[in-house]
Amino acid sequence: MTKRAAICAVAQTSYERDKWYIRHQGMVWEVVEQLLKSTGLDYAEDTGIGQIVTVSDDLFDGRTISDAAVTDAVGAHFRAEEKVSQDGAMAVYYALSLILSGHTDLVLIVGHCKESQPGSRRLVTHLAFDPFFTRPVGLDYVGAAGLQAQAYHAKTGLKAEQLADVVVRARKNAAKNPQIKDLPAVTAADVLASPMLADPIRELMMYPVTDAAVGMIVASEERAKKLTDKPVWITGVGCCYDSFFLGDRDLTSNFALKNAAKRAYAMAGGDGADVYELSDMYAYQMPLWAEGLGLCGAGEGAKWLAAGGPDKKNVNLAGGTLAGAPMILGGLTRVIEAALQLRGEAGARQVRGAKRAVAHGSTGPAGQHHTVVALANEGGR
Amino acid sequence: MEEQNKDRWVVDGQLALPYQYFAGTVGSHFLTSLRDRKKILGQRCPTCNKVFVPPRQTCERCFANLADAWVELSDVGEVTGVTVINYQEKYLPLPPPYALALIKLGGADTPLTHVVAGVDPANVKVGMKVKAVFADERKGSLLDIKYFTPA
Amino acid sequence: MTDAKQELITLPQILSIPQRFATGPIMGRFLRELRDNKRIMANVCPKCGRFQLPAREVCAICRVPVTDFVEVGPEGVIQSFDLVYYASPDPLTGKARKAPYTTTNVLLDGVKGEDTLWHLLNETDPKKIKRGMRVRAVFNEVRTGSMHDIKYFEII
Amino acid sequence: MKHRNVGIIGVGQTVHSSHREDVNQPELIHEAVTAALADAGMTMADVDCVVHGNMELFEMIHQPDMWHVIGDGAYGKPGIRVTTGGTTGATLVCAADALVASGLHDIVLAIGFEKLQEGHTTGGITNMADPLWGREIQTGALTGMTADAMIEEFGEERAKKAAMKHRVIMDKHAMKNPYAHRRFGFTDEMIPAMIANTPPLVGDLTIVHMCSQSDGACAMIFAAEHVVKKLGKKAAWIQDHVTVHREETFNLFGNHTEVSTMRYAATKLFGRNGITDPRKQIGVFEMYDPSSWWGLDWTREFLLLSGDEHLKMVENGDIGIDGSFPINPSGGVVASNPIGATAMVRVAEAALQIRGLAGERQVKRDFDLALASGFGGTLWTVLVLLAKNPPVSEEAQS
Repeated sequence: MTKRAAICAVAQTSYERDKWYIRHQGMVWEVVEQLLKSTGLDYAEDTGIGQIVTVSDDLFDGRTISDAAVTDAVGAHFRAEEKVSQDGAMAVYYALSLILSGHTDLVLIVGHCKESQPGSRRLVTHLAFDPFFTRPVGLDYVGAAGLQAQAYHAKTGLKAEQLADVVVRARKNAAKNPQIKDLPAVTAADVLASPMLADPIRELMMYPVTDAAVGMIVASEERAKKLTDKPVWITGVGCCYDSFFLGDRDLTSNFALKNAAKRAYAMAGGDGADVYELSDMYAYQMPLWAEGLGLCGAGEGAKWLAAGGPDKKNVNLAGGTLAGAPMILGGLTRVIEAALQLRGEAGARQVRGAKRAVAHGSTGPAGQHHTVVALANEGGR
Repeated sequence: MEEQNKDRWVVDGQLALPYQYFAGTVGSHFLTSLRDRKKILGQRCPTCNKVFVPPRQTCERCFANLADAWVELSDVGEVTGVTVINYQEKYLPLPPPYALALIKLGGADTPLTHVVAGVDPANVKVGMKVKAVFADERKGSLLDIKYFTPA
Repeated sequence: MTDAKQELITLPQILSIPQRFATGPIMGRFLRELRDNKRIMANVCPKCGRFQLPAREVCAICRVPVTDFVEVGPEGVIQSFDLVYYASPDPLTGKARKAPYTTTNVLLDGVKGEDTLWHLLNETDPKKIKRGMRVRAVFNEVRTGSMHDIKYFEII
Repeated sequence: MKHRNVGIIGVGQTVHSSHREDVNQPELIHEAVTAALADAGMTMADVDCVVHGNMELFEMIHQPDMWHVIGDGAYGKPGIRVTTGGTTGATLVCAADALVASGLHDIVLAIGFEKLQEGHTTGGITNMADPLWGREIQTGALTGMTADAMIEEFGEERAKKAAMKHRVIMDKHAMKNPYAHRRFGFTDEMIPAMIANTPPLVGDLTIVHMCSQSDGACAMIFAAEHVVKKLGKKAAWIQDHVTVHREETFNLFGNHTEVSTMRYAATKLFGRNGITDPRKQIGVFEMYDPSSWWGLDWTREFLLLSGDEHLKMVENGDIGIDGSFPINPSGGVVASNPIGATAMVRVAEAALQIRGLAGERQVKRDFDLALASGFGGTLWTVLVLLAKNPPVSEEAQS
């Protein structure tokens, strides 16, 4: 009987501003090919890959049933494939349930998105709002984030200069992540001079448009042992919804993230971790989500930044989502980076002896839905 | 990769389809009240004892039916949150920059997200008193309130 | 009071999102051959030999990349067809297409396997169309590297 | 071996209709959610995870589960959104099954819905085609190719009569289903006129053959075995399910040696559940029949038949509610089709049959197994087997 499941292999394309030279199928195949090579798996009827969980989005892909386009590339011809239509961290949540249920002992996860394809990311997220009571006033995820950021600054005394440092740090760390391309270093002055998008969020305080595909193999304990000598156990998962209308929410309470973290930590038997990968789509979300994950007290994000919290707690050592990841894959890329740390494969950004990690993703306006995934390697069990 | 570029390019296109949304009975009552009576309505949830706006048929927390729980709200309110929109998109209600604000109307417990105009957006601050400015020609839309302006 | 006579508000609109559709190297080669050389190039799976039309990055059966191209057609056989009477919108324009029109799956000469090329047939009289009929691709003079480089297939 | 058993103990549906201007999307969903909770004798407080799905381009609402928290009760709860085209509803059942069987959750509420009047159904489906090849010429899910193939195999007169009789039987079933969208009161005597006079959509696929476009929602409550026992509820148990997708294109459609995903799924599911004679061992089948032609053709595929056995089943009325092998007592998809909910309605209706709660459309004779199928994508299949009694599970054994 399967009690646990582990990430056995991970793969990523490069993260670029505009992969004009390739389409979704090619990006996805690049990831699948890496995973097949590193695990030796195939698609044989009963022993090979038979259960695939994809992550993509009809509006970003401009295509109905966006997973149908990549069926061939993920190898789902006459196999099972299901698409998670939220932040990709929920694909890890779902894969864990598929394995623990006994329905399968092996899941291939592949997520793809080209944010450079739709004319405007903001237009896509504008369409997440309802036609009568939010779209008319022009709401989109950037506007919602602006309202959240303003509330957070007011509550915690967070300074723009502190967020400039968050951006500078993200890009410095990203330089140690070979997968991140064409992301120039910036100075705090550059950040503070970049055009204002939705006060107080400036352009450089927002994650850049990014094209990428990522994936992983998740397997039951029994199979994981045959697929890798560095299994990364999924020890806890949690997620939670908050309200939709921004006025129904306390935008700085972390209501949904605290619930998601509580559930994941309860399952994992504790919240301590050597590495944290949180999905910061905007600089202000780094300290805000840190509060929600329990890295510091409620309302103490600004103090935590000032005290060098991110480096003390090994937060986003590869640049985080702020260094560029497609919105819908933010959490999945964080899980992958956390897995690389726990496999000792994080190169220049490796935390020696890292045993346990926490990864996080969020979906919806101003973090309406959050997912938390707790991971541990053999040493961390 | 140069020599292969002749096999790779990008085709400019679009995804365009016809849609027709329904506000529903409850939503329509809110919108026709704006249009016909220039009245902004909230709904009081009997169990949560909170007045919500914008309208919804049920309370998401206790499932109480709010379809007939209308209360009239003041068209004057207080800014409880604000951001200045400074980017261009075809769906914006006003030319940027303008203030997008959370506005707690008199009688409501939850702020309505709407726009503030008739003032330098940088001066729109939390706590500012604002008043609804109704459009002359109203069509049964949230933009029958053209914008809010300092009261 | 929300009385039963409440006027119900509706909001009709065409919603459109601009898109930048990348060809990628495989579909790009297929479309360029139509544009530059009026050639229909299938790509062929190195493992099972299956011909794919249009060319696709991966063979769905063998799960291997497919990079070899072979010219096929321009003639072939109607494998199946659809005589469309219902005018529905083309999502690339948001406007309804003129009906009737006929689409057909053509098994092109030279194709090994059963993959067909899906395109228009310039015949809408059901009595004049039969599965198995021979057809030929008619190329447009002005070609841009798109499906319209072939105007339609015509019955020979 | 399944870790723990999952029982369906609550089903809720809206009355599927073509004009629900009276509600917005969360309100439509809320109707099905409250009905499912009532059937299960529960409140939203009992639910510890919400599963949501639809095909978002039918309404062009990005990540609609965010807005729908207003109606689906997900506030403050875990929740996931899973979609797979027309099969979405059945995929949601598979997702809910995994979430409960895994032990991550004890009581899961799954919701499928669509408000097709708010968009353009055929345009939305056409948009699944490759933008660089086919999107300009596809016409949604409308095709006459299956009709052509059946006319070629069985002759025009027999094929057309069998397809129209299938439509009439479905309508007779829909007449007994208060949730059905289309109820016309067709009779066998009307078949010749229906064949002669119904306007064509594509080839020999006519308007009356094709599924309707409905506004509708379906919600189901899934509970772990110990919860079902504690509540003393009569459940439909999830015995097994299989999902079979197909490659990106339709190019092989119509005339090819490739086995259909319907036949492949049935072979696999029946094989690993000891079903050697499906028409004897299974009591009722709710099949996702997007058109009468496909409903007729896939009867042969799903029941692993050959020759004209499937035609005879229709011609002899075997698929009637009182026939030897009832198919779609609910009236099926030609009668009601809110796409994001449609495949879930198949499983919901099969569950109602197992629990003996299908009212006027209840299959009379006793049976232990019910089958439900979902269709979507490029001829994908999700096949779900429900049982009257809980199958063997690890938890039950330990």
